[in-house]
Amino acid sequence: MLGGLGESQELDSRGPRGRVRPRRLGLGDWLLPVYTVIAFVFLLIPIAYTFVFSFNDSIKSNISWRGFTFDKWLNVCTVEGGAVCEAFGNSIIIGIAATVIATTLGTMIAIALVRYRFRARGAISLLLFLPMATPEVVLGAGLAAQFLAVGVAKDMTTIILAHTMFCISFVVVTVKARVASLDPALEEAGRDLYGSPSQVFWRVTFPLLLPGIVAAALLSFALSFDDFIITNFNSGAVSTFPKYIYISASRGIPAEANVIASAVFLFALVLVIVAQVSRAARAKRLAKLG
Amino acid sequence: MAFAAFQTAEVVPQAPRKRSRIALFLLLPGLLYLVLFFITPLFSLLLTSLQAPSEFGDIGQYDYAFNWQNYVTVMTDYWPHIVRSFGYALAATVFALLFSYPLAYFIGVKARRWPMLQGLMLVLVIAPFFISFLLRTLAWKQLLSDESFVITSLKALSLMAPDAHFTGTPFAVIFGLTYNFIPFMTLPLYTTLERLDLRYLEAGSDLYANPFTVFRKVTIPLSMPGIVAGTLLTFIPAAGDYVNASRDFLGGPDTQMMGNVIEANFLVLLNYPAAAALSIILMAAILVLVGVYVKRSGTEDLL
Amino acid sequence: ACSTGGAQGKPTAAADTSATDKTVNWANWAAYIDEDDSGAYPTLERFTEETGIEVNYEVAVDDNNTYYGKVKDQLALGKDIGADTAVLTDWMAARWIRFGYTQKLNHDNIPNIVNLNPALRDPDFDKGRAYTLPWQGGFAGICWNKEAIPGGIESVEDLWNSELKGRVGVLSEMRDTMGLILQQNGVDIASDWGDEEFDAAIEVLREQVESGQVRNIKGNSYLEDLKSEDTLAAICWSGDITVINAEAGDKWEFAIPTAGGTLWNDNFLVPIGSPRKANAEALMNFYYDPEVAAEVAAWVNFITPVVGAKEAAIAIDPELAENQLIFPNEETLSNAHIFRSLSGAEEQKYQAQFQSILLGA
Amino acid sequence: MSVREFAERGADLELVGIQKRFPGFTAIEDLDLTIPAGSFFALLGPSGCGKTTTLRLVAGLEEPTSGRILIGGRDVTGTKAHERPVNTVFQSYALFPHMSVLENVAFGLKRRRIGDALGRAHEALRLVELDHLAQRRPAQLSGGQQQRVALARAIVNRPALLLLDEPLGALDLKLRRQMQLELKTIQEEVGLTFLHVTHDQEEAMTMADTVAVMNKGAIEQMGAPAELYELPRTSFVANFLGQSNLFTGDVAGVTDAAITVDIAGARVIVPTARAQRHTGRVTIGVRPEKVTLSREAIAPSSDRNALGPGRIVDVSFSGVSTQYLVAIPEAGTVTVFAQNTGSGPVVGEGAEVWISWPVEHGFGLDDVAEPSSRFAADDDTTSIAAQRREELVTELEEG
Amino acid sequence: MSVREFAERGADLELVGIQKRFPGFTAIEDLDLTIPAGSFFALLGPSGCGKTTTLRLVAGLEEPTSGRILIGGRDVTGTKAHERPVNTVFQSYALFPHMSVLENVAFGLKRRRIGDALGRAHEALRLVELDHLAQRRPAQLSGGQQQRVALARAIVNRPALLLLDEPLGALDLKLRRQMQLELKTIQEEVGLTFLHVTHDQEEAMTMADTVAVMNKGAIEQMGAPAELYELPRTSFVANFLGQSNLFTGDVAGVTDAAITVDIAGARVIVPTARAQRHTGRVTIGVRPEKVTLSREAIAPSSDRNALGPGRIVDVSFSGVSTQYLVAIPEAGTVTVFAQNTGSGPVVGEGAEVWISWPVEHGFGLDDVAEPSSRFAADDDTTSIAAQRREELVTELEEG
Ligand SMILES: Nc1ncnc2c1ncn2[C@@H]1O[C@H](COP(=O)(O)OP(=O)(O)OP(=O)(O)O)[C@@H](O)[C@H]1O
Ligand SMILES: Nc1ncnc2c1ncn2[C@@H]1O[C@H](COP(=O)(O)OP(=O)(O)OP(=O)(O)O)[C@@H](O)[C@H]1O
Ligand SMILES: NCCCCNCCCN
Ligand SMILES: [Mg+2]
Ligand SMILES: [Mg+2]
Repeated sequence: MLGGLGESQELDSRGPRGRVRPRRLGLGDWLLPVYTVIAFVFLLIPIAYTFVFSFNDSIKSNISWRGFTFDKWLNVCTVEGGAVCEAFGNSIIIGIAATVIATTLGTMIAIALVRYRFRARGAISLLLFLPMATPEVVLGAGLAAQFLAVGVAKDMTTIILAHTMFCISFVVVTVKARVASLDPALEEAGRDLYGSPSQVFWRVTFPLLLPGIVAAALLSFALSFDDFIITNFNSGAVSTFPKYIYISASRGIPAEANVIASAVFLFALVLVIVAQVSRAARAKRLAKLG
Repeated sequence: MAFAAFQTAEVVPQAPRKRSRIALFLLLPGLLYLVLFFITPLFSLLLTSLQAPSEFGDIGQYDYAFNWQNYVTVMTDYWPHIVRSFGYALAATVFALLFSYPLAYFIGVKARRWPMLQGLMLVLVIAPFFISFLLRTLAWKQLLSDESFVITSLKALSLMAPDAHFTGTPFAVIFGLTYNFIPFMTLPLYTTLERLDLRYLEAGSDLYANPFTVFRKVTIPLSMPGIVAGTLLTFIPAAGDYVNASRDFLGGPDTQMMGNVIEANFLVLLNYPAAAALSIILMAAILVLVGVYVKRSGTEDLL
Repeated sequence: ACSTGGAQGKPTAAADTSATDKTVNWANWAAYIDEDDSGAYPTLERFTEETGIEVNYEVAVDDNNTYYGKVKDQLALGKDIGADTAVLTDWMAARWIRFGYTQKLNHDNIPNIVNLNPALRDPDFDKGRAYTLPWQGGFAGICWNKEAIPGGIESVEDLWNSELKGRVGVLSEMRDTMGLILQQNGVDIASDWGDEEFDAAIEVLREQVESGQVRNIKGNSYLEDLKSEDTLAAICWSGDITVINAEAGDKWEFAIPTAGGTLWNDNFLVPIGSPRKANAEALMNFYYDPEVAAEVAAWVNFITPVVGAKEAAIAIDPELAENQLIFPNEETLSNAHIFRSLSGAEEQKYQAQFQSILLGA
Repeated sequence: MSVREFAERGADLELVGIQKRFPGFTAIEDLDLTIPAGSFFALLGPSGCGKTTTLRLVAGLEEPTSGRILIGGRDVTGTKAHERPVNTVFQSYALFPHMSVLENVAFGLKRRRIGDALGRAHEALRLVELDHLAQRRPAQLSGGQQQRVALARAIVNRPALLLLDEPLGALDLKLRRQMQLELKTIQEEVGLTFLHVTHDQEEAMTMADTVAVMNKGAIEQMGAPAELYELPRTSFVANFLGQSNLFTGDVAGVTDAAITVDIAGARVIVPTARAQRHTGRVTIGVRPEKVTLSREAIAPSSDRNALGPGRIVDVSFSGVSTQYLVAIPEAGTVTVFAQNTGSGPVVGEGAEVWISWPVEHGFGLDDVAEPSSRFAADDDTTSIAAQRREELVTELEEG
Repeated sequence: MSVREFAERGADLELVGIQKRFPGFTAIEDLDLTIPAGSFFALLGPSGCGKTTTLRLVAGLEEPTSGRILIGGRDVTGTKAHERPVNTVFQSYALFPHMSVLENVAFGLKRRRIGDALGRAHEALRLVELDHLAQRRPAQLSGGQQQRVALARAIVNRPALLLLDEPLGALDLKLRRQMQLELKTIQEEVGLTFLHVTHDQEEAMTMADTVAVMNKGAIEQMGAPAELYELPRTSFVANFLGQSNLFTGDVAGVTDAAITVDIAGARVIVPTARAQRHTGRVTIGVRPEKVTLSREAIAPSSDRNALGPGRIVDVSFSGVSTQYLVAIPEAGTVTVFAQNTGSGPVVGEGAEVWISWPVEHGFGLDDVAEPSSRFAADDDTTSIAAQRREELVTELEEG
C-alpha cells in the first residue's frame, strides 16, 4: 500500500526503454485470502466447540471433556424429563406462528408502502423503523409492563405476540425491497392479458414477490428462534430453547442442549448448502443454454 | 436465505397510485398491531417511569405519579453504566467493522469469479445464526476460562500476566459483543460490496490514484450504505444487550451494561420506575445517536 | 389507587386437579437432592413408585431474588408459574405469604409433619407452618480449592488475600454475603444493627469488588465457577461442595469462618396458581419420612429438619452422624447466626445497596 | 366485441377529444385520432410528448380525464384493461420472469378460458420461430428473442388492436432493423391493426402505412410516410422527421402556381400548392438531399431556386453519402447531402459553392421557425451541442 | 514522461506483438499497432472482437500475456494504471457517484498534486460547457451531460493519450451525432492523441483520421475512412463497414488494367489495382449507392458493369434515400440505394429492372465470401431474421 506513494520518482529515474519490471504482488493477492481463512476459523470455533461437546460423556454440566459418547444424541429427550426437547419444541411452534403472522402483516404493509400514495407516509416509516432501533430490553420490558398492567398472563401467546411485533419491521424491509424492484409493467401486462385484479395478484405479483417473502419468513423465524431477551420478559412459565440455555447456564448446561443446537445447525447448513448448490447449478445450466 | 434480507435489488421506478381503500386494508392490520404491541407498551413504559413508591406499600409496589426525579436518580446512580453501554457498543462496532470489512470485501469482490465459493462463504458467515447465540457465548466462556488452553498458553508465553484473567473483564464483554454481531456487520457490507462497480476503481486508478487512495476515496465512500447499515445493526442491539455482560456469561460485576441494570431493576430490585426510566433513556439516546449518525453519513434514504 | 407491580388484591388459589393429574413440578436449587451417576434422582424415583405421581424436578432457583423476578408477574395474576412447589428461603417465603402468593397447606395430607423439628414449628412468618414446610437448612461459609490453596482459609478476611486476586467468588444472596462480612466486622447479625454497620460492611465488599479481588457475584451458579476454576475460593453454602466433590473428585473444602457463618432455612411452599397442591403435599410428606430424609442428607450434606433422620442415617453410615454439616452440634451452631428479619423499607434499601455492587456502580 | 372472442380482423380505433391530466401536468391536451382497421399506424414524437400516455389510455391502463375511446365502434372508455380487446407489447417486454416462454404466451388465452391454449401458444411461437425455446425462461433469451416472445404473447390473443410501445427501443441498430422487417411481415400476415409508438423517425417511415407526428400532447401532422416527409406542414415536423433547411422571409409575390419569398435579398420560389401560407412572413424549406452543390454560379430560374455564393464549412463522409455544411451569408448554414455515387462535384472545406434545388421540392410551412426556439433549456445537451456547432461555424467563417 | 507533468501534445502509441489470453479464451492473438501522436484513431469492430481488451491493456487495467506497449516511445508494459500518462473515458462513464461533478473532474489533478486543481477543473468544465452544473451529482445529469463530464474528467489531465471506450454507446442517435461533433472539436482544440473504440461504423468514419477494423482479436484493415470504405480488402470489412453487394465467380481474364470475373455467366470487370486476387475463385463487390437502377436493359461496357434483368422485391423509403432490393437470378439479391433527389427512375415492387455501376467503383476481395458463414448460430436472432428475409424474398420471387 505504502509503496504506491514513492512511485513517480521511481518512474522518472528509469530510462525511457526501461526493462519490464515484474509486478509486485498486490496485498489482495495473498493477504486477503489468508485473512479470510483465519476469519472463518475464528467464526466457527465456538460452533465446533459446541458440536464437539455434544459428544461429551458428561454427567451434568458440560464443562470439561470426559470422553466420547453417542448417548447424548441418542437420548436427547430423556434428560431432565425432556425439558430440552420441550423447550426446543416450544421455540419451533413460537417461531412458526410469529413468522406466519409477521410475514403476512409485513408483506401487506410493504406492498402498500411501495404501491400507494398516502399522507402519513413519514409517520408510518418511522413507526416501522422504531422497533428496529429499539434495544430488545426496552421492547421486552415495555411489553412485560404492559401485559402486567392489563393483567394478561404470560404464556405461549404472549411470546408469539412479542416476537411478531419485532419481526414485522424486518419483514417490511425485506419485502419492500422486492416490491420496489418489481416492474409495474409486469402487472400491467397481466391486466392487459385479460387477468382480473385477483388473477393478476395471485399469478403475477405474488409469485414474483415470493422469494422476498420467503427470505423475510426465514429471517423472522431465525430472529424468533434465537431470541432470548424479549422472551425472558414475556414468557411466564413457558420455556424456549434460548431461555432454557440461559437458565441452565447457572447450573451447568447438559450436553443434550449441544445436541439440539448442533442438529439445528447441521439441518440449516444442509438446507442452505443444497439451496446454494442448486442455485449455482441452475445458473450454470442457464449460462450453457443462453 | 436469511441474508437475503440484507440484499437490496435494483429499484424500478413506480408511479404510486392514488389513495385507495386497498391501501388502508393492507396497512391497517400491521400498523394496528404495532400500535398495540409496540407504541402502547412504550407509552406504558413512560408512565411507569414516572411512578412513585406506594406510601405504605411493600417492596415492588408503586403508584402512578409524575415523579420525574426518577430520571435524575437513575442518571446519577447509573451514569457509569450508560457510558459503559455506549462505550462497549461503540468498541464492538468498530472491531466488528474492522473484522468484517476485509472479509466482506473478499467475498463480495474478490470471489465474484467463483459464485460457488461465494455462496459457500456466505453460508459460513451466517452459520453462527444457526446455533443459539447463548451457546456460542458460553462456548467462548469455556474456551477462554482461566484454566483453558488459550489462556494458559498466553500466560506461558508471557503474553498475559500470570494473575490476569479474561472472562469477567470488559475485554471479554466487548469480545463477545463483537463476535455475536459480526454477521450483522458482514452481511450488509457484503451486499454493498457485491454490487460495487469495479469500473469505479478502475476509473480511480486511471486517474492516477494508487491502490490505497482508490480504497480511501472510492471504495470506502461507495460502500458507505453498507457501513452505515452494518454499524447500525451492530450498535443498536449491542448497546441494549445484557447477555454478553451478564455475570453468568462473559461479564463480571464491573462490566454490567444498561441492559443488565434494567433487568436487575425489573426482576430483582423490583424497581419498575427505575427500569422504565432507564429504558426510555436508552431508547432516546440510541435514537438521537442514530439520527445524527445517519444525517452525518448522508445515507438518510437508507431507513 | 391504581398501582402496578405488586399484589393488587390477593390472587385466589387455583382449583386442585391432583386427583386426575398425577404429576408434580418441583422448582429447587442446584445440588440440593440426591442424584446418581446417570443423573437420576433415586428418592424421587421411589416417590413415584410409591404414589404414582411423576415428578418434574427442575433446578430453577439460582437465588431467591432472580427466581422471584421470573415468576412474580404470574403470581400476581394467580397463574401457574410452572412449579407446584418451590423451595425458597425464610425471608422470601415470608414475602410470598404476605402477598398471598402461597396456598394453605392441608396438614391432613402430610401426616409425617409430626417429624418436623420442634424448633422449626413456629417461625414468625408462618406460625404453625400453615403455608410452608422446611426442606433443608444450612450454613453460609467459605470454601476453597484444596489443590490450589493447600493451606486452606479460615476467615472472610482470608478471601481478601492478594494471592487470590480475581479468583474469589461471593454469593448474590445479600443475607449470606453481607452476613459473613458483618460478622467479620464484629456485628451480631441476629440482633440489632443498623445502617451504619451495614454501610461499613458494604464498603468492605465494594472495595474488594472494585479492586478486582472478587471475580464474580453469583447465586447457586457459583458452583460452575468453582468447577471451571475461575474461582478458587468463595462464599459458599455448606452442603454444596459435597455434591461437586462427588462429581469431580475430592477437590474442595468448606468451613464456617472464624468470625461466624450464617444459618438459614429453605422451605417448600405451594405457589398460588398451582393446580396440584395435593400432589405437592404428598411429596412433602414423603420427604418427611426419616429414612428418606436421611438418604437425602447423606447426599446433600445439609441440615435436615426431620426428626429421626439422624437415627436413620446412622443405619446408612455411622460416620454421617458426626457430620457437622448435617447434624451440627451446639458448638458448630454457636458459630452460625440467623440474619435478623428486615422491614420492607430496610429490604428495599439494603438490597439496592447490595445490587449496586453487583452491577458495578 | 367481447374479449372472449378472437378478432377475425383488426378493429379501428377512435379517440375523441381525449384529455389526460396528471397531478400538476397535462400530458394530453385535446387529442382526436382515427386509425382505420388493419393498418400499421406509427405514432412518432420526441420524448415526453405523450405517446406512451396515449397508448396506456387505449389499453385501459390509465383513465382519460375527458374524452371517449372507441374500439371497433364500441365505446370502451369506462372498461377496464382486462376487458378490452387490446394487447400491448411493452417497451421492456414485461415478460413474466417466473413463467416459461410457453406459459407466458398462453397466459392471456388461459385467462379468457380459450380452448387449447397451449396448442395456440405453440402456434404463435412457431410464427415468431421460437417454438424450440418454448420451455425456456425469459432470462435465458437474447434481447431479440424476448422481443419476439412479447410479440407472440400479444398476437396469440388475436386482439382487434395491437399496441406496441417502442418494442425495439432496447435493441441495437442492426437488430432493430431486422426486427422491423419481421414486425412488418407479421402484421401483414395476421392482418391486425397495429398502433406502433416510436421516436425513431426512420423506423416510423419504413414500417408504417400512416405516420402521425405528435408534439406536446397533440398531433401535428398525419399521413403516409412519403407524404409527410415530402410536405411537412410545420417547422417541428420538418425538423423532427428528417433534416430540413429552413429559410424565413416575406412573401414577395403570389401566383396560382407559385409564391415568391424574399430571403435576405434572394428570391426563392415555392409551389403555391406546397405552401401553407401565402402572405406575410413565412418559413420555407427544402430537404438536404434535394439540394445540389456547384462550383459555379447558377442563375435561378422558374423551376430551380439558387443561392450563393457560400463557403463549405464542414464536410463529413459517412460512406453512402457525404454531408456538406454550406455557410451562405444571406441564408445561414445550409446542409447538403450528396450520395457518393462517384460522380458530381467533390468539394473540400473552404471551397466557394452555389446551391440550387428544384422548385417542386420546396415547401412552405404553416408557422415561422424561430431558430432559437428549437431548443428547450439552455443547459440541455441538444441545445449546447447546437450552439457549439453554430459557434464553430462562425469561427470557421471568420477565420 | 512523468504522470506529474501535463502533456504538451499527444504521444504516439505503439503496441508490439501483443497477445492477451484469458483463462480458456484468447482475446487478442497477435496485435501490432502504431498510432501517430496527435491523431484521432478509431478502433472499429463487432462485439467481442477485443476492442475493450486492447484499450484496457493500453490503460494498464489489464496485463498483456506477451508483447510490449510503448507510449511516447517509453515502454510502459510493467507500469500500473495510475502511473501511465493515459486517461480513459469509459463506456459507462464511471463517474464517481459520491462526488460532485467538480470533484470528479478535479480527482486526477488532486492525485497528482497539481496546483489549482479546482481552477483547472472549472476550466475543463467550461470547455464542455457544464461549468454551471459543477456542484451537481452525476445522477442529476442527463446522459449527454454525464458523457461530457467524463470527457472533462479525462481531458483535464492533459493525458498524452486519451482512450475512449464507446463513450457514445449509451446515447440515442440524435444526441450521439451531436456529441461526435463536440468530441472531434475538442480533440482538434487540445491536440491530444485519441484512441476511440466504437462499433458504430458511421461514427468511426465521420470522426477519425484513421480507422482500424478489428475482427477476432486482430486488425483486418486500417486506413483513412474513405480509403477503407472505397476499397475494402476482405469480405468482413466490406460487410462491416457499410453494406456491400458481393458476387463470387472465377477470374476469366486479367490485363494490367482490369480483371474480368465470370458471375454465373455474366462478365463483371474490376480494376486490377482494386482487386486483391487476380486468379481463381474470387469475390468482388460494389457499394449499393454506386449501383444505378434502370428500367431498360443496359449493355455492359468497358467502364460500366451491368447485370439484369432482375425484379424489385422490396422498396423501402427512409426519407433521404430509398433502398431497393433487386433479385437477379444469376447474382442473387442486390441492394441499391437511391437518394431521393426527385430525379431518376422511381420504380415499384415487382418491376423488372437492370442494374449497372461504373467499373472504377468495383473492388476485389482477398477472401471468398461464404454467404452462410455470415451468421453464427441458427437460433440466434440475427440469423433468424436474415433467414426470414431470404424466405420472404424467395416467396415474393416465386409468387
Ligand atoms: N404518472 C404521471 N404523473 C405525472 N406526469 C406524468 C405521468 N406519466 C407521464 N407523465 C408526464 O406526461 C408526459 C408524457 O409522458 P409519456 O410517457 O406519454 O411520454 P412519451 O411520449 O412516451 O415519451 P418517451 O419517448 O420518453 O417514452 C411526460 O412529460 C411525463 O413526464
Ligand atoms: N476477463 C475475461 N475473461 C475471459 N474472457 C474475457 C475476459 N474479458 C474479455 N473476455 C473475452 O474477450 C473477448 C474480447 O472482449 P472485449 O471486451 O475486448 O470485446 P469488445 O470488442 O470490446 O466487445 P464489445 O463491442 O461487446 O464491447 C470477448 O470474447 C470476451 O468474452
Ligand atoms: N445447593 C443448595 C443451596 C441452597 C441455598 N439456599 C439459599 C440460602 C440463602 N440464604
Ligand atoms: Mg414512452
Ligand atoms: Mg467493449
